[in-house]
Amino acid sequence: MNHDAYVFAAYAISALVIALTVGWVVFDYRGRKADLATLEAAGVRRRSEEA
Amino acid sequence: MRLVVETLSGERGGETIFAGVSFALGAGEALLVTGPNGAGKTTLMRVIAGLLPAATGTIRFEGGGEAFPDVASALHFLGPVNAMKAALTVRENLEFWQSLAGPRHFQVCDAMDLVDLRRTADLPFGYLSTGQKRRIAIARLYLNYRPLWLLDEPTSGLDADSTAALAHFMREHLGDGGMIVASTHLPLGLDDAQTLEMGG
Amino acid sequence: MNENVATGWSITALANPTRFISIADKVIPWLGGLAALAIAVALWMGFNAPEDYQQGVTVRIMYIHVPFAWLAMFGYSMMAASALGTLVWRHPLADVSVKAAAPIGAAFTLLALVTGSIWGKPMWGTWWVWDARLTSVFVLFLMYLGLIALNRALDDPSRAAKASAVLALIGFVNIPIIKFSVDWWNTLHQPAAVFRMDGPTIHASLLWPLMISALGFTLLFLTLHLMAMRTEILRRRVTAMRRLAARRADKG
Amino acid sequence: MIALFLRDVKLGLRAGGGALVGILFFLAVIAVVPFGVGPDLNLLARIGPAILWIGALLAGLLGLDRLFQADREDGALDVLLVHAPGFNLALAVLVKCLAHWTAAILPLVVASPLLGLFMNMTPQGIGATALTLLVGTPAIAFIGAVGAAVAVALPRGGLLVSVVILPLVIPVLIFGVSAAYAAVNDPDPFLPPFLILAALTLFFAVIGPAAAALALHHGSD
Repeated sequence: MNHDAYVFAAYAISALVIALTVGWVVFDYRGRKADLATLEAAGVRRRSEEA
Repeated sequence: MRLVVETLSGERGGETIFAGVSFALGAGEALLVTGPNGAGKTTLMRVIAGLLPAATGTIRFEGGGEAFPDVASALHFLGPVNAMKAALTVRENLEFWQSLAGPRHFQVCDAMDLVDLRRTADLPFGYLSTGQKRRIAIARLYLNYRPLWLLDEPTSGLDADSTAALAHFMREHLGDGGMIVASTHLPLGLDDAQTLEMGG
Repeated sequence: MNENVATGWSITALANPTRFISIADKVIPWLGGLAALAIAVALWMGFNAPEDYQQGVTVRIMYIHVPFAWLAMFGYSMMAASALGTLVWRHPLADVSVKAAAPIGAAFTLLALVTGSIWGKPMWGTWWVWDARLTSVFVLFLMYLGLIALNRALDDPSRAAKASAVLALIGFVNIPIIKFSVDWWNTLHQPAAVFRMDGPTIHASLLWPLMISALGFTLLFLTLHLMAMRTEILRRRVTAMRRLAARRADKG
Repeated sequence: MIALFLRDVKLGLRAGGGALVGILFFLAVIAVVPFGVGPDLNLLARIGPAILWIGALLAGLLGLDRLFQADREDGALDVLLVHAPGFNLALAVLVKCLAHWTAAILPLVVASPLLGLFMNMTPQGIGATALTLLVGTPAIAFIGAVGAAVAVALPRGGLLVSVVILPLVIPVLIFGVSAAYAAVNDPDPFLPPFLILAALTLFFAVIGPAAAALALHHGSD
């Protein structure tokens, strides 16, 4: 592999891992939002929200 | 269908715990095993369940046809612990046990309705209270029909109304022609149950 | 660590999770945009700068390797600071910060290792050399994984908070010791003439893209960290509500 | 039985499960060796396969004592014994071993090429080691099941399992490492040790669960 290939490989892997990290953070966030929505729909109120 | 036990004796660690136990149970009948702690109640239950080898005597299950050829295939065993995984949700636990124990009887949702815990289906089992966990453990018995219920200290850790609920399920099972052998200290309101006093 | 407990402590602006989330919702898009912009500018400048006289084009990997190595350290220091927050000031969100930062820090540390080994390949002929810096970053990576494993093992947040805070602090205190011992271990066996990666002085034209790139990735780290903290708060809220639902199931 | 497999894999990977700990232990063991042995690359390359195998072996034994202990504590083991008498108890144990292998040991095999780089091994060496690990490590789970079943009644049976099982696993280690080395230095043949390794795994796949089932049946107190 000549030198350019190394540079490309480094950037490619970095882009991939960063994309995975960002993707996972967003996916995790959406998942918990969905859990929260289903729980709210099921009529579960948090203690601090009750009258 | 009849459960016949003749001159049964069990031992643990080489020492005979109980001996000469004989009784017979027909459809719709229950046997309450009482006695002080260490009298061998749990050992007797485990011997009948086949978890422990019997020292002497025989255990026969007659009239089960090909659905319940022997004792092991005809019984449900419920020990003092609930046999459920805290990390899995209630539904996952019940579905697992249903898939393992042969022909289905109640659907998982109906079994949960029976114990009035349908809402906890998707909650992790670990989040339930002791009484709720016990009722889910009982719900497991409804997943696959087995005529004989072996309940080893079923009321351990239950409050008054959970115990009443348990007695209700037991009466219902007897009403359906089932048989129950339960080791317990509380009179579970089963009026015509035979009792077996385990000696000290 | 649920809501009504937090109100008892001295309220700094971020102490209240609900307010933290509203602030985070506003800040995150801006921070993310800025990070992307800075990285883009840095890479564009980097690729137009003259090649390094010795290494040729592979020096371009430096623009991402150095920021990643810096972020590996930055991430762990942030976790150590948050750990102090948990243990000393009992800040309710400190534990959330530690738990959120661990996986992101680990990801950047992994990137530092990967880009470091790729950068080293042409010079040393093998993918991995037990060079002092690479080895200490590898040990740091193990410490990150240990922290993540601890956080995953103890699922009850309050109990895990103290434990992971202590581990983060102990880890942080050990970093200089590890750095020194690895250097010593390295010079002990390796012939001293190891090719120094970055030259004594970096040429200005290479320095600027490096600085901007470091800034960009740091902003990216902070964005991800804020998002992960927000998610962690939501996860704890979901757990609290599920326990509530279980208790409610009887009365309903 | 499939449900048992899925349940155990799910449990292994969930928060409290032991899978992640196994991988971390494997990584730590491999990472520690160069610090002890020194960063001399060709020395590391020579001992690479052996270190990977020993690491996988120890990591494999790590999670074994929880194989039946967890079920026994929450009563699931009793119900399993009641519902799966005789033959399909051995089958249930086989399924549990496979689930443990998939959740805890398979990730090790997948990670071994990456760690091979740390040991500066040749790509051919890495490939051979990974292949031998893939074929050999299930044997560890099957033999380990016997140890776990025997030690299920003991409260702190954990370490006992590893000690009891270690001598039984030595053949697997010997053939695994020799196959891995054979691939690297040419004169030695690769196939014979590799096939014996595969035979060992199949052999223990039958003997292990059967013996474990027997132990479980008579061991339950």
